[in-house]
Amino acid sequence: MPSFITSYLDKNIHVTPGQYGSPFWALVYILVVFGGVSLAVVCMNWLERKILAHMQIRLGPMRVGPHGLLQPIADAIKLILKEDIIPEGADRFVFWIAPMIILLAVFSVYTVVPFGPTHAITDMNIGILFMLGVSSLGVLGIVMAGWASNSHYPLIGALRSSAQMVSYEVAMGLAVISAVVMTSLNAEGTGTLSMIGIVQAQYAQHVWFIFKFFPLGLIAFFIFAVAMVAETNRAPFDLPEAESELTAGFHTEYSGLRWSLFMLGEYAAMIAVSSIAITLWLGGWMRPFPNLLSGPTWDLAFSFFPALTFFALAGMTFYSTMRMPRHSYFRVQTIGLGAFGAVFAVIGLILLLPGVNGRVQDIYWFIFKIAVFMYLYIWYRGTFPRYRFDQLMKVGWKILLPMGIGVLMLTGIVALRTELWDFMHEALRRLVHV
Amino acid sequence: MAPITTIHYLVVAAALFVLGVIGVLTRRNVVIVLMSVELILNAVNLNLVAFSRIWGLHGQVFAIFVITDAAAEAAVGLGILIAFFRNKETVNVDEIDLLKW
Amino acid sequence: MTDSTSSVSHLDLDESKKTFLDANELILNMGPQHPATHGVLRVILRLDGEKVLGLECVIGYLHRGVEKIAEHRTYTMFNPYVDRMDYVAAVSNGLGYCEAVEKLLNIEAPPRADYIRVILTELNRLASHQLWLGTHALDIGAMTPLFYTFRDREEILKIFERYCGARLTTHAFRIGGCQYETYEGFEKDVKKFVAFVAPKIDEYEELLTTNRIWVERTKNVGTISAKDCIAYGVTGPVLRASGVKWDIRKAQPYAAYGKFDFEVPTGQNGDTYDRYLVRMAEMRQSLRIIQQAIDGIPEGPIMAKVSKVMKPPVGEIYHSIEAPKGELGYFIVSDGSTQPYRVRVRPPSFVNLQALDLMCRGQLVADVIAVIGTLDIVLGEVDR
Amino acid sequence: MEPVATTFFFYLLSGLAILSGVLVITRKNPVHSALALILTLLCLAGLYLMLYAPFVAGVQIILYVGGIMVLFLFVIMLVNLERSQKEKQFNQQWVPGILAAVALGALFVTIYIKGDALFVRPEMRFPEAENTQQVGQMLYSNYMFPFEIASLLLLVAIIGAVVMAKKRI
Repeated sequence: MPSFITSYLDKNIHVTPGQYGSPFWALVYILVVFGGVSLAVVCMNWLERKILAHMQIRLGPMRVGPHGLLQPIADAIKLILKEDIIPEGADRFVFWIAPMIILLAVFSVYTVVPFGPTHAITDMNIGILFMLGVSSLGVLGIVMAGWASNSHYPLIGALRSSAQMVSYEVAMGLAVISAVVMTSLNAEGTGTLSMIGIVQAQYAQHVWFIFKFFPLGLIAFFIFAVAMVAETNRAPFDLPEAESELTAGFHTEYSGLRWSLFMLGEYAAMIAVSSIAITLWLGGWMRPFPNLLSGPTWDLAFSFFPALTFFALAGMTFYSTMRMPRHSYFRVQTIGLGAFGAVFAVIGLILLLPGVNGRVQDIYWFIFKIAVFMYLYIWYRGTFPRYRFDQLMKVGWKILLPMGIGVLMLTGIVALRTELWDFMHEALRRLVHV
Repeated sequence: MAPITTIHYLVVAAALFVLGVIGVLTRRNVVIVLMSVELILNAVNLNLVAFSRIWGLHGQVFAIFVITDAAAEAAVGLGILIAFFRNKETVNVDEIDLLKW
Repeated sequence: MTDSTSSVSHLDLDESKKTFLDANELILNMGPQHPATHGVLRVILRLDGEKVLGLECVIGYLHRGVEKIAEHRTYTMFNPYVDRMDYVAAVSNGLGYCEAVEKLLNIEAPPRADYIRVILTELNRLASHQLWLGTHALDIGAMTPLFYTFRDREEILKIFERYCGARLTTHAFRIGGCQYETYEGFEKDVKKFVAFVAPKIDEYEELLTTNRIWVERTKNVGTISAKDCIAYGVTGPVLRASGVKWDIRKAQPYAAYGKFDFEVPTGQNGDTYDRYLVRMAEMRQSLRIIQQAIDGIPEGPIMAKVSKVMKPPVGEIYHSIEAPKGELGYFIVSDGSTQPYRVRVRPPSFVNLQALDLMCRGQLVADVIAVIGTLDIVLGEVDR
Repeated sequence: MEPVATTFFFYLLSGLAILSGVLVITRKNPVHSALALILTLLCLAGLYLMLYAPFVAGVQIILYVGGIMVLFLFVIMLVNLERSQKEKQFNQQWVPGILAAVALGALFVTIYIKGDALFVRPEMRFPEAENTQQVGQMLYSNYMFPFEIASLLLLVAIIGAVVMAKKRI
């Protein structure tokens, strides 16, 4: 094999392909990550509909494939085949490019998301700044979509949406900074903005930042968790898309493929902000208790989790297969469900292979944490009513922002308590001896 | 091709600066005039950052100050624009050349 | 409030072409095709930014001329038409009409029929309130209560279906009593339902009553004082939430209501939250009434002696009942023939909708939706 | 790690920046102008990255593109008049204006040619990985006073913008 492929596979390299400077492997990672995110969005689509349906005592999609498993594919085909309508009087170019900008902004974020110490496309030393900056570009796409539609509801939706995103970004940034301050509590005293560096700082300090300086880390995480729901325009902050008020907000006039791009962008953004939260506060790719329960025995024990998850999924699927009605009408569906179970089981078996199971650890825990966040998103949607716009702004500016400033100041004070103490001691001493 | 040196960046900055000046001097729409001012400020920023490659990091720090300044300028400028627009229903510079209205 | 679209012109719809900043006012047309106007209500909003300066309702998109139809039908033939007015509470509509004609004919329904009427009407009040709760919560953004309430409303509709064969437009009562004797197991079904639905009401309250977002969205929204309520003729839960203890079931008992022990829940502030609480309490009171009625239901005939051809004496009559949405009145003028000379319906939704303008002034656009939801209007009844 | 294809990216980014700069000052529709300006700003952020100034590039994206330009778009949407697009776009002194600007450009070029000894100087190498730390270090030591002044300026700007734009206070 040519050297530009093999050189990165050297055992001594512990950096991401972007840092190592291997365009080939960077491209491979880009394709894998982007494909994976798109696949995750498709799965999310099905899961959201099913979970929400079960919360609301419905069944959700049941017709296309066993338990509606093929519904996302059917939807995708429908959306691609649908006519792409551009309304009269719309600014065609801006209308056409707006969803692309949203997608571009969201997917750019994934260039620095660390799925593992080496499993990232690249690592920048301004990683978190880059993530915040690029994800804020999504506002542009929304504003453009709302303006280009040449219609009232999209325009109001876009104005609301951009106002909401801009105001929650402030609180979000303050929460992020307080986590960055925590990374500086090492021997050198210098923090880092790099995504991988932040996770490594948590490993070095033997604590997830959500538990650091309890309850400061928790409060910062809470601020971020609220702000990120608002950033992604999801319930209960889904005013820009409030059905009962603005029909569908900024994408009212969109249809077909372009509309599906908006949906793809929204779900990908949910995953992106969740991965920021995980990296900053929940230990990134680390498994639970990497320091406390360390050693080869524990490593081995935890290495079975990925396979066990897939076996559990396979078991659930097989159980449902058993419960399918025994009727010739359902034969294809039953076989299909069984096949799904078999696929899960085979993936589980592959994950048990000694070469594989060590390598997927980091990725597994990261995705597991993302899945928890995704479930929370669906849960919020099933539970909460929607805020009114002025209340939303009140929450952003009058509650989250002061909280963020307070947490940041307290974190700084606690982080520098010894220096502060020395300084005040010295000052007092001088004052007394003047 | 020749390696990229500081002077290349300076030429780009000068081109952007000239474009900004042309925009400020010729356009009637206040919004576009303000955007041209942003263009000028960015040209200056590029200059500062390019020089920071050879004279030390001070240029980058100064560029950050310029960005802060631009934010303040945009906020006040657009505020004035909205006040004008509400009273005169125009966004043309040559129609709002009086000190009172 | 106006029936005709001609008076809209003074709002000068050309202004809507201006941008937000040109004028201090923006005209926004909400409906008739809008997901939150509960049918085909068109509301023309005059806005200052997002603040409502005033609004005008344009109605009549669902007008079917029910009152005119009555003049060409016999008293019996007109009975099913009233079900189509407030199709959510069809049983109440039928009860009001039947009792009005009975009053005109000077006959009385037998006690067993009265009890059956009370049970079915209260069940229907529950169904109407459940539908209101679900759609109101959906308007405010909570998706889930809708499905919970529809699950429980289904049980009521099942009882209706078993009783008279129809689920929505039931045509359950006849002039002079009820056409059908209760089916076998009716009492068991109703008792089972009462036991089933009581904890479900707690479940709805658990989802919403103390939910911070729900409270913020509804407290001090669409406030209306008792004085204004009375001035506008607003009735039903909206009036009671403003603190006026007025319930026709208590004030002028009809059917068998005089025999039951129940309370009239009232609020203090007259805001959306109080209306919500009042309706929730009313659902519990309805259960109490149903329980008492099913325990004390007497044996006996279900139909009074009514001649096949009804010819009421010349005269006029006004009879009103407490429908789920407020006072539902029928004014019938008889010229001594088999057909009424004139029937006029006083629909609670129509009268309550008048107060929309007053309740929305100074509020935000999002509140208009909450207020339309809390008024609990049914456009079939508003337009008739 | 050594940068890849520096020359190519320099010409790509600077070409795009100048092209969209031309679009900014020539478009009739201010929204199109704003979008072109956003493209210019993003290209400049790319150039900052090539100049080993990642922090400035990040600030450029967050503040300029995510903040200032959204403000611009907001205001354009509020004051966008169909009428103004049909009017004359350039004012009466456009010929002297362009001449003056071109003269300014000529001045720049002359200075660059005459004084190239000033600008062609060996590049200092700063470790890229510590750029953020170094900028932060400077902001809070050498430039502490300007930093505070800047925050005061922002406060004044906030109050000023509110006073200007609010209908009734």
